[in-house]
Amino acid sequence: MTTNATAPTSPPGRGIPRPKATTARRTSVFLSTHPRTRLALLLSAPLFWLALVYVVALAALLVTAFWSVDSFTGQITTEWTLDNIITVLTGSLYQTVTLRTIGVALLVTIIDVALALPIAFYMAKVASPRARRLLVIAVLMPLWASYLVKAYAWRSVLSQDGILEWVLAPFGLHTPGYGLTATIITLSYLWLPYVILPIYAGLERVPDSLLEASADLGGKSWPTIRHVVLPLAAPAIIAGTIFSFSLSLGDYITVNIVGGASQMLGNLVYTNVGAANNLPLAAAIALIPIAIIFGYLALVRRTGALDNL
Amino acid sequence: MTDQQPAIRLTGLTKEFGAVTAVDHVDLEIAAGEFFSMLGPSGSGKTTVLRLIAGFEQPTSGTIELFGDDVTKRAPFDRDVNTVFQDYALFPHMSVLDNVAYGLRVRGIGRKERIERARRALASVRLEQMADRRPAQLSGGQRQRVALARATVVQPKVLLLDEPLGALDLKLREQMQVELKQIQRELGITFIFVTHDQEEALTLSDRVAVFNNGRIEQLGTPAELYERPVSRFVADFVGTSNLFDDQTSQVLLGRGGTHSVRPEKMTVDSSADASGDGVHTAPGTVVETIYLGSGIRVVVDLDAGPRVSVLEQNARNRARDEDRGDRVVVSWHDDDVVALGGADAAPAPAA
Amino acid sequence: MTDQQPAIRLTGLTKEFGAVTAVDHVDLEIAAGEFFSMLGPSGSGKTTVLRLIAGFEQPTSGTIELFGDDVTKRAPFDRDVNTVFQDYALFPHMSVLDNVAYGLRVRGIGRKERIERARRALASVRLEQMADRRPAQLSGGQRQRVALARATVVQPKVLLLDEPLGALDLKLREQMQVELKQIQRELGITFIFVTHDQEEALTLSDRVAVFNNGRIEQLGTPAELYERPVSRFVADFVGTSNLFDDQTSQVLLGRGGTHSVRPEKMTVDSSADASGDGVHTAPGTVVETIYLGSGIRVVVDLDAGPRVSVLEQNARNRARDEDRGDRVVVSWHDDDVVALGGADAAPAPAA
Amino acid sequence: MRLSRLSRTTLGVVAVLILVLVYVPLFVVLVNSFSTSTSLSWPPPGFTLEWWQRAFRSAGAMEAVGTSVVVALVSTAIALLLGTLISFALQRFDFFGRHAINLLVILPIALPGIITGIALNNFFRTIMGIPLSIWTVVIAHATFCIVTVFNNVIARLRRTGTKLEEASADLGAGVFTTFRLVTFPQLRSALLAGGLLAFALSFDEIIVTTFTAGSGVTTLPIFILNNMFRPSQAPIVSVIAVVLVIVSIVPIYLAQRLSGDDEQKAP
Amino acid sequence: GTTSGTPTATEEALTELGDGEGQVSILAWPGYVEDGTNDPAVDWVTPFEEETGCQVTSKTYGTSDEAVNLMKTGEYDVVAASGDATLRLIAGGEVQPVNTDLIPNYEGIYDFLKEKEWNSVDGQSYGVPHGYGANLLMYNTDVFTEAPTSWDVVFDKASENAGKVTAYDSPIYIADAAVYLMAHQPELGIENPYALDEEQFQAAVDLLKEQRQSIGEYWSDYLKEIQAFESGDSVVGTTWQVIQNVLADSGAPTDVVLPEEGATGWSDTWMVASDAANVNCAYEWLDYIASPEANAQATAYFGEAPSSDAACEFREDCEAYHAGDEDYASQIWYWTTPIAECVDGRTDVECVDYAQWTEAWSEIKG
Ligand SMILES: Nc1ncnc2c1ncn2[C@@H]1O[C@H](COP(=O)(O)OP(=O)(O)OP(=O)(O)O)[C@@H](O)[C@H]1O
Ligand SMILES: Nc1ncnc2c1ncn2[C@@H]1O[C@H](COP(=O)(O)OP(=O)(O)OP(=O)(O)O)[C@@H](O)[C@H]1O
Ligand SMILES: [Mg+2]
Ligand SMILES: [Mg+2]
Repeated sequence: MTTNATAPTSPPGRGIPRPKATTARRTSVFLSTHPRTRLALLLSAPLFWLALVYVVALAALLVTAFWSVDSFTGQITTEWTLDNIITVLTGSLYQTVTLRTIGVALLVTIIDVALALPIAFYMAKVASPRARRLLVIAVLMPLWASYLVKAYAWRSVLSQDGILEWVLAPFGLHTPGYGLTATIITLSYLWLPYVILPIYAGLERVPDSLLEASADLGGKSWPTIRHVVLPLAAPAIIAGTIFSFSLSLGDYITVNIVGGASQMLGNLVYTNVGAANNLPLAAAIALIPIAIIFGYLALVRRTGALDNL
Repeated sequence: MTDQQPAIRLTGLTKEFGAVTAVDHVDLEIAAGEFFSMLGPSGSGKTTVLRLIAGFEQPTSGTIELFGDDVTKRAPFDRDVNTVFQDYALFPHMSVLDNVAYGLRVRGIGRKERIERARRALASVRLEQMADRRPAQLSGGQRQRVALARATVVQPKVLLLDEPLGALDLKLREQMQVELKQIQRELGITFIFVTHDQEEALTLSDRVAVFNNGRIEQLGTPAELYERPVSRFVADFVGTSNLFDDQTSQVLLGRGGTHSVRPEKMTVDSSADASGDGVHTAPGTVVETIYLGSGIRVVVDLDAGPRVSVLEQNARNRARDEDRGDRVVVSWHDDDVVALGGADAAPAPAA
Repeated sequence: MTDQQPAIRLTGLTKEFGAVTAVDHVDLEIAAGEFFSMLGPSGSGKTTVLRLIAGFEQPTSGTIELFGDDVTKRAPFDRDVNTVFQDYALFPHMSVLDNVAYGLRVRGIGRKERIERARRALASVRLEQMADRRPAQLSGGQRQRVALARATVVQPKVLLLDEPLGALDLKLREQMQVELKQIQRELGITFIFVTHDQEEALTLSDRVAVFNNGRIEQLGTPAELYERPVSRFVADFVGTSNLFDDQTSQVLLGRGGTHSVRPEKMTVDSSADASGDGVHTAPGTVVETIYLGSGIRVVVDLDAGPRVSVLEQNARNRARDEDRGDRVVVSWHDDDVVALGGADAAPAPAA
Repeated sequence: MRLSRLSRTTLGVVAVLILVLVYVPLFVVLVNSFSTSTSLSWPPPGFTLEWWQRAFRSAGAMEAVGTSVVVALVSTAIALLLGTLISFALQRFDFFGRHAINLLVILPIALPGIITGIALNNFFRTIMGIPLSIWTVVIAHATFCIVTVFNNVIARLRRTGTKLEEASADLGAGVFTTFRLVTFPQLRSALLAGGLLAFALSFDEIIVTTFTAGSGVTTLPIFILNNMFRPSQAPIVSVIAVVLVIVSIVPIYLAQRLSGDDEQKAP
Repeated sequence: GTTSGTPTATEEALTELGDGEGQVSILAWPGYVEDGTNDPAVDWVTPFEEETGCQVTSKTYGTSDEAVNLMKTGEYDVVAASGDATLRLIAGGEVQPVNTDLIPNYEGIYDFLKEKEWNSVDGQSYGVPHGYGANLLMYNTDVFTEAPTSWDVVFDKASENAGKVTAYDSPIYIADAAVYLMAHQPELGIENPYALDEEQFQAAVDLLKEQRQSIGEYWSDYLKEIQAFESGDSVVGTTWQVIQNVLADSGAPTDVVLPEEGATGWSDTWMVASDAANVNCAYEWLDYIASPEANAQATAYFGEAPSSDAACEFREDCEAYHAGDEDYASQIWYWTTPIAECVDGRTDVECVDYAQWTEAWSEIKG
């Protein structure tokens, strides 16, 4: 190892040695003067992963939508056909179920945002730091009780002689029973924490001074919330809706548990891939949520919501 | 007319944050139309007083009156005072025009009228062309002016300004000072202006309150503060002072007590020929001369002890001949010696 | 010794960011041990020059030499220059001592030695007692000193300082200016100091470069810049100037061209009795008198046209008698009139 | 924000009400874990500790928890690595295709799980010809976990900027030393938060797991799903859920503490 | 496999066994392969492993369709398949013929389970029967004070309990409607509920679409049904015997009948994968699980009738499941995969195949 690797014309470092010219050091010099190499190194592994695993898989699925399946043996026939796409686009079953699914996903999203806003606002702007910490824990904890357990718990709650009926009966009200309403309630419940968290984070980023400025200019609580808080929290709210909307759009388990006889797009996909063994048709049906989500992402992209997930 | 009454009257105003007393029994009256400044080191409670007046904080005790009305318990949006925040707090999601129109909008003023009035307010700060931009697309000085327009468009009786120029460049700040003063004169609104820049406070204000540790240390016109500081703290904080402690005063002035002499009241000569009636002289050695452009600061170690700083104007007929190590005589007139009061706080803890 | 060579030599240094030319063919030599300042308005390219020297940016063209070595292509950690950042950039997760010892640590210096050296560096900025604190627990001035200790402990040949005092209070800034100058003198390191505060630049520097639009507009000692600005831009940016354009010069001075006169070179009298050889006089009306503490600024609208600002020192024997509306005579000596060069840029766009 | 006492109280009451709503079903789960009914019927017909005893003796449950922990840990680790790399690339560089990559990272979480599930299932089995195993689950989970790490890290990078790294380089530290001594400590709490979320996401994932788990790979959600088809197992599942919720307090609390400390550090 | 709709035996069955490979991988309904990890008391895998040295790994599936899919992965040696999956597995070439001579315990199995259309092709056995059961009619005794005798309570009279009727969630449920139509609309000429021509099929689908109006929920996992009957969310619908047993234990007011029209049902078959890597251990398992004790344990745990009288020796509840009751068994139409070539032997028409059943099922549910 050479210690006099420094340029000869440099004056001596007055007692502070120059760092040793190790391999790491040389690599370091190379990297820091070659930003493009640095970028390439950073990107290669994740891009390799995402492109290979995800993009290829997704593309293959989409291609499959143009194939068909032999009905008895279940083997895929790799001949191009638009049959599945046409079936999905024209079949009244698919139209009904798509509309129902979108309706459910929208309602779930609206309910979640409506519930998440006050609690997130309370956490971010009203609660003391201590209370805030406790609230975050309280919101996060239910995430760990398994999805299935919670769905079955709702099945129990919504039952004819469940806790809800028991609570409502004295008021002459009744549980909605199993069905779409129950599905909406349960899905809203399941995704609520995923909506609260980004909204909370977004609201926390709204500077207090803006709220004060609004009050200072004569804005009472509601105008302040409407004109200042909501617009500023919009990206975060949209980020939250991506969760609730997309998770609802693909769900088939909850609707199975509390949905009564209803089915959603997820069920159709699942039936076709799991039961009917018709991957091409399943892939064609899957195009519907993919198109919806892409549309939604394109719509919200410029709001900056994607940075808030 | 309510104008006869003080615009603001604070009585025994106190604010405690846990163990910290941020504001400590402040009594203060500010006349309508006055340009009033609060000056003081960091943490002395200036912002807190402003926030109490605006209503963002509730006082621990004491009352706040606005033109005779007790507003202590009122919400911020119920008070006829507006604030220009230090960081401007412009709404980033609104255009400049919408920012300015905001106060009118939440007051339920019709779209057409509020746009017109907002445009007029923007014109008064010479930003008509920027109406459609977002705050992020403006420079610091422009933002500051938008904040000003936003606060004045609702015609408050009192405008609170919390270091509105703190974030600006020196050059820009000087410009904005002139503009601020002009706007205040035109609108005739009471300005309460917070700053820690003594030069700014002196230049702009009708009266200045010097804060220290949550209390008002001295209240008066700029000249009063500068020429007759009541304490060592004020003498030191407002401008530069040469301070003589008890012992030094005995030697140099022939009497006890703490005294201060401003650098610009002293002169440096190569020999003691300038003595006259009431003139003190003291020999010393030049330690440093600093070129300031408009003047030259000569730092002299007096033989009698203290190091003093003398400010010589870089005027036409000055012969700049002092050099480091030169023997000189420093002289000043007894009239320019200020005796500092007994309430002698230690200099503000700094750095 | 290499000290004979310039510490820094910039040759044709240019840096473009897309369409913006931040630095435009800058040639500059800075001598070893010099206190060199770069002064200029916001966006004039000062920071970019500093970042080029430090190695955080690669120049579009031109070279950078350090004591004769071409370091243009070297990585930042391979250059013997250190930086004190504007916001200090202290490592928040390390104690003050670890911050200061960082440069020694990455050079592989043993634990004992580096702690000892770091302690000595901390002592030199009078912060021995703060060694175990986190940066967040320090005040602004203390942080600034830690940043200084951290940069100097590795004994760089050149220290770059990017507006190190910008974030500080006025009072604190004045204190820190004195300390900076002292440290520079003690260590004998070349300082390259960026500021937009002309007073700071004048006070501290051996030489100053005034930047405008990525170019050096003027280079010289503080006195040269102040007394003999080469352009309207410099005259305006460095200190306050009364500028006379061609036409006004004709009337007031009897010759054409652009001229400037410093306010402190002018005097205001109630009558024209001070005239003498080479003295210009002009009657006018007082518009405003501004009390500055150490002086008084009298703004006068001359009958001949321009508005001028006259600075009178608030000295012992001043009789302050001008009031708004008073008729006065302003006079100045012809020796104090500076003719501004042809390269007359418009005043820097501000606000 | 200074709200009137009334609005504060109303808001507080609403927040508490929502939280109560959130906890009612969990309370039902808790009660069920002590109920003598095997089918989660309400009101519980009797009290028993049998399920708790059986749950702790259930090797299958323990094994499933173990599998889930392994899957979640490994996929979190992969996600931490890839997510950090990609955040650096996107935050510190400006290049063509940045937005496309950003979208690509978000996609696995934004597209419904069943689509990711069948796409990966098809990919592994038909295209790659890899038999499904625990590692296919890990790959799938890591893919959709990247985004949580990515979001946390990129937000932190955006906030801290490059100043500290420049300071470190300025003081003579090379790229690797700078990462070890300066960048990584700055990222630690963001990595923790992102990692925790990734772990939780993977731990409770069922849909994608259904499609990518090989034979004999029983993660906890799969175990639960299977037990829903078995007689007399539902209450044991309740016990597991209750235990998980209680145990989860520890990491959540720690993460909160650590990120809280970070905030205090930033002036 | 072939692309035609006709299952053909393309391979020869094994003629003799070798040594065990030390492991075997099994795909089965939940509860068929219990190794004590869920409940130490429920374990018939460990004795097998000790006996044969074949280590078992197992995976469970939720529906027959899933089983078919999973078998395609080729990762399993043995599968327990219901009749609605077996033919598809055979046709797809996923399973091999089984030489029952190599399975000593095959002997004792009820004859009425052997060589049926769902476990044999052209007389060649493809597996060993496991357990069987009927899809019975369950009703709430508070609502039905008199036991119903016909499936009409879930079809023509379903609206009387609108919103509280339940049905099995699978395309194969269309056969239940066919069984009903067989009795009530003889003019359709349905001979076998799994061999429906276009017209017959449409009639069944229409019946189910009408029934859909009254359905509260479809069930596929039995926890769901137990809960629904216990709480009263469902009061009438198809069920399995084991569900009634659980409900009876908890004192719920329910009972079951085998209605006069007969019922669908299942008989599961243990089969060996065509490319089984561990074929010897697979045969070992087939023999072991057919042995009276293991068969008794497994069928009892799942809740179905065992495959032999000998197994009943190890069970106390054989009565309840009508085990060995040939009469009872004869009323059951065991699940069979509907294929284009009608399983009832008709050759003049093409029957509706399972893919269309699946599609129709989605449409029925809507
Ligand atoms: N919300 C608060 N909680 C606790 N202490 C506070 C709070 N606001 C202010 N303080 C304390 O009150 C004192 C006065 O603070 P204030 O902000 O009024 O000072 P200031 O004079 O405006 O200072 P600066 O020049 O730094 O703005 C300080 O000690 C500060 O730490
Ligand atoms: N990374 C960058 N990308 C694009 N433009 C840049 C970048 N850095 C600086 N610039 C531009 O280069 C010019 C010079 O900027 P620089 O920061 O050097 O100015 P400055 O003199 O330091 O100003 P200030 O006093 O505001 O710090 C400006 O127009 C600026 O917008
Ligand atoms: Mg303040
Ligand atoms: Mg700069």
